[in-house]
Amino acid sequence: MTTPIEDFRFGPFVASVVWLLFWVLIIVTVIVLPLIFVILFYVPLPLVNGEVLTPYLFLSMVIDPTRTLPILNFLIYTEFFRVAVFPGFMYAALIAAATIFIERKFLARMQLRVGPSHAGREALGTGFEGLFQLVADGLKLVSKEIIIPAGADKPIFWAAPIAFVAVAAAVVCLIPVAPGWVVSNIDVGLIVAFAIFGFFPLIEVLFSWASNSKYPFIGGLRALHQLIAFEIPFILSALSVVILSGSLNLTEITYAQSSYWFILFLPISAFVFFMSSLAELERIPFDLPEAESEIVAGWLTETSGMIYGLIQLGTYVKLYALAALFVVLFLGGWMGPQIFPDQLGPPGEKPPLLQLLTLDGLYHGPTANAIFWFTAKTFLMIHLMLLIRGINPRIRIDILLHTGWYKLIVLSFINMFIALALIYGGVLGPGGLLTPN
Amino acid sequence: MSSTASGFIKTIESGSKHLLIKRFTFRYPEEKLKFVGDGYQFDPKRGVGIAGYRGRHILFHDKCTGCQLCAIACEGIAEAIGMVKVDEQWKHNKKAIMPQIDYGKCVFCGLCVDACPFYALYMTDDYELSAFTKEHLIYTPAQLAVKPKYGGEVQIKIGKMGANHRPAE
Amino acid sequence: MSKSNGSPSGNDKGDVASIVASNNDLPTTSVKQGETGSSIASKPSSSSAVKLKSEKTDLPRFERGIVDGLVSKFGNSIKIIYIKPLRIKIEVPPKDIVEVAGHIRDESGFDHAESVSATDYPKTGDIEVIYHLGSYTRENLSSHILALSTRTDRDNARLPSLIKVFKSVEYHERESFEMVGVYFDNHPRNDRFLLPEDWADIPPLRKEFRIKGR
Amino acid sequence: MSDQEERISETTRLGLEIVKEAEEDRLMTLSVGPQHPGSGHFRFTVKVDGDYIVDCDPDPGYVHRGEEKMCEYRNFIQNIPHLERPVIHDSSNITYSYSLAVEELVKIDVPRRAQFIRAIASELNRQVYTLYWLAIYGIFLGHSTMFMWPTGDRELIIDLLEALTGARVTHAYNIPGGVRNDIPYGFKDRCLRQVSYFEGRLKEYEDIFYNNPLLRQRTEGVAVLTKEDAIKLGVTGSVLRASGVPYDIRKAEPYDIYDEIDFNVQYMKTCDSFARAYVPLLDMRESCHIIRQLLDKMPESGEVRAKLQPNPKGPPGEAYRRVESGRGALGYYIVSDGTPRPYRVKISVGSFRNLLALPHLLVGSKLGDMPSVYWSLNYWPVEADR
Repeated sequence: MTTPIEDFRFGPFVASVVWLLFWVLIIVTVIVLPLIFVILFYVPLPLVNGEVLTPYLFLSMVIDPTRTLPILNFLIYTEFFRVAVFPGFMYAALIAAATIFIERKFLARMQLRVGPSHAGREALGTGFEGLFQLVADGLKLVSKEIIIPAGADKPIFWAAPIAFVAVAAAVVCLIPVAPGWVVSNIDVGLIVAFAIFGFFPLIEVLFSWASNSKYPFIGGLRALHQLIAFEIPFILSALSVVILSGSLNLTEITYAQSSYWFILFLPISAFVFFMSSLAELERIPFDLPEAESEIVAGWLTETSGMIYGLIQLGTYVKLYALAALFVVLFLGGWMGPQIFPDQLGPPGEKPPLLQLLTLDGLYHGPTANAIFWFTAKTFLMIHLMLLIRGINPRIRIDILLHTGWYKLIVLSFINMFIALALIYGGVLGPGGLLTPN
Repeated sequence: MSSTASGFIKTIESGSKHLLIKRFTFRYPEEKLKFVGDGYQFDPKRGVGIAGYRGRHILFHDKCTGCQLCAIACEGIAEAIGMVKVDEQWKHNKKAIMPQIDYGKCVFCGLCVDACPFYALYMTDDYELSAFTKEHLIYTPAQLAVKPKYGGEVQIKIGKMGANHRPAE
Repeated sequence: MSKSNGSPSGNDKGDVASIVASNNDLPTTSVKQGETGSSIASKPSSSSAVKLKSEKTDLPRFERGIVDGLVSKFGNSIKIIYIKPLRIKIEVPPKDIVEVAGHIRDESGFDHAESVSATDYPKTGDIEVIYHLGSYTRENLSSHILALSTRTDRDNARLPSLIKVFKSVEYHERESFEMVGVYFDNHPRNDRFLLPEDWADIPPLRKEFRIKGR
Repeated sequence: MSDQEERISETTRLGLEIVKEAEEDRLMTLSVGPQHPGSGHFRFTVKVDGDYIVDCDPDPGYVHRGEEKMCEYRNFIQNIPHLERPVIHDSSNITYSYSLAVEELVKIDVPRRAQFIRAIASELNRQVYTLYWLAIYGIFLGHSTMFMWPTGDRELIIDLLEALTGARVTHAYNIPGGVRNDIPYGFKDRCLRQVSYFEGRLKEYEDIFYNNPLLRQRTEGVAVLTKEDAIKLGVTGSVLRASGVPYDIRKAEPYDIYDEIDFNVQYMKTCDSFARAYVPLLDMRESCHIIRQLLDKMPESGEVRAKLQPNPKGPPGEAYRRVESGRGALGYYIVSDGTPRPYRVKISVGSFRNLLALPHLLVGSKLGDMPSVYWSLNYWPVEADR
């Protein structure tokens, strides 16, 4: 019953592959390699262990295990690594990817189904089926055509998704993941975070206007209403944390919770912050700007291909940023019992291969512990957000605005007064009963 | 206010409870449902059908008389049945014509089975009929005579942890 | 068949006793379910219950009574087609139909139209429009259907609309207009409804509209 | 003087016109459907003023296939498979009233056992339809779990119907004179077990969906269809019962053996969107009781299909019979001229009758309520178009 694919010959196929390889080799030797050397000519090479890190040395170090660790040790303390990899974008994107996978599997579990089940079924045993679904989705989105509606404002239409991801990633810079591991440790970190969040409604309205369509326009206006209505309780609820910790620096806020998490004193603020961050994320029950049964897909209606992919990436990076901000503000950041050993492997001098395996000189127990606890708490928050998504319907815009402007603001004020009472009653604050010395 | 809170608590409880309940998904290509009987059949003497799944037909060449009643029954419904010449010699089938069924048109109502008075045309529980071309969906009398092998063995089982699909014991 | 969770499959002719025995492991057995089901259903009903009326004894007389009321009011203009149990059909000339319908709504108690169907009769040159009227408000009429019919010339099919009397005929009359081609006077929109906007043929439910190949 | 006055009045007129134009500009016309995720095979245009809908114009007909015309070319039996196409999720009910009407025309009696089996198939099928409806209602309100649970649990009932009729959705099971085949061996136990499990699931629906304060907040008191309006508009089914009219064809005009079954007509008096969403759930629960009774009272053996000649025909006449389907009263008006083919068939479907309430309810409500109001009307676009 199967019909063979017509006009398939093995010879031409091999010929085409060889032809491709030929061109790749030509391009590499003629263009790429000279380019690399030209760049290396101008770039000052760094010193690693007293040696200049030339490409030859780099390659020999990569091959020789005993000389790999110094390179890594050098690399992870560069500014570029912080911005691009660890506390910065790649870490956030990795958590975002994990969130998508967990979201699909977790919701599927709650809804008595399996979730993504075919991509990556044979990869890591049957327990991890659907692991590569995100890769498949990403490839699909990349390969799709980007359709720009007629009469769209093209520069804004192209710029808005990129701005969305950039702004979401900008929040990530401020999050301290472990002691000393933060991209930019500034004194007004909290205010900067809120200032950056203030850009999102602007981007959404710009994009919805640029789409030149009715449904995105309604969605954009809804987003504007919603985000502005929830911005105020959002900031007010964080303000009580500032009152208790006496600092706007996120690292110092974390250190202030070394004995007590602020959620013990500020449960109402934590609740308000959580609800506001759900609204900020436009997740169910606050996904009015994207309400599909009312306004098709809201402000995302005209997105297609990688534009949609970028906005989704930005949304999930934002999800990570907000969950992490909640952890920093209320759940004590990276604080947690020490469960990692000070050193991996047996003590004393080790053979070179074991040195590499145990990350000798690179591994630092308290930092690993901090990263672990921070990531675990962040995932706890993400799970909570997913649970809320699984059990609730969408609410209507007037109820939403009412909730934002009346109820949540009042609630956050109540907790702020509690915080003030704790400070002036001598319970917390400088010289208080519960203040750690 | 208290009803709102209790409503939320109940909702969260119900949602998180389902994280522990068995999944109901029926994984089709790996699992196949077990059906009642061998397929829909009809007893012309009593004028009543016999319960079974209505999949593709099975034609008994030794009983078909070429009376065209099935084609007439199908005329106003799907027009899927056409009578074709077969290269066989049967005493009861002088014209040597037998039904040929186009499954691109058939709606699986089974009224052709009801029309057959000679126990020649039944339905089977074979429903996996997909083909690459439309021509492959037309089943000749010789193809219809083949008894399909269908290995469905999964049924809905209800336990304490919810319902799911499991092989019948 | 094991005792744990044997489900009775229709196919295998396993013994019934084992099936019932395996049922006992479940929270509710099949026998108990039957009992609870009937006991719940036969309980004295709550507020949302409706008493089943026993009016079968006076069926023909009851319907006769409805029609008699109409005949005595409008006299000869009402033609009784049939009176069956639960079903009455009367025919009214087009000029009286609004008046008769108003009387039926106000006095007889039929308060809504279930369907409006126009039938083409080329042999007599007529189009018959039937309003099937039912009643929600009167409990003793809830099972009855009064078919109020009228006839019009099929070449110039015009009828007064009943939309002022029964709001519920609005879309039905619109459908009749496009399907059979009866123009309803005073109807707000004699307009395309189900057919495509560019439909340029005769109304499809007329008998001279033939489906291709049949 | 008069010149000046004229000029003033002229400016006022121009100003008024500008104001009027501005008013017109305030309105935005949205086309909902047929490719809108919240419409189905159906289109309606709404005009919104800010967040309020000021005008609504339904435009059905995207899936019109002329079932009524098709009926005139086929005989009474051949009509069965294509008549269930308008609403394949409720196919036992849409052929049920057709069979009743044809039986009245052809004058056949249905064996008693067949009446019970028909009623069982009809009740099960109504649940299948209602679950599908409920799933879409859930996803219209953004509740993805409420989409998945009913579609999953629907499988329980579909499994029963598949064992009973041999097909999963398009059953072609009811036939003038009875049903196509007898119930299979062991069906009764299986049915009781799965239906009682399903009844337990309904409680979970209430917990996660109906008692969710967010749902209550956005549906209670929204789009109230008063009792008087409901009667005037002639709506039917759950929409009518949610408006406080306890009207059910199974009770009002008991067909087949429904007069022997003890059940309550479920209705609510709040008349709002929530009531219209909640009544189908109550109906499903009641339906489970009915199925138990039917299985209990069904005769152990007997004929299930009256003998008919291949081309059944009766004397000229007409019949109007109706049943209670998932969407309300489903009536068939069949005219026979004495030939084996019907002369005219009119299907009076619940969806088409409920459509009249859509503009009535949408005008004045908010855009955010549009999906919940629209789908609470129990409207099935394919059935309405026929």
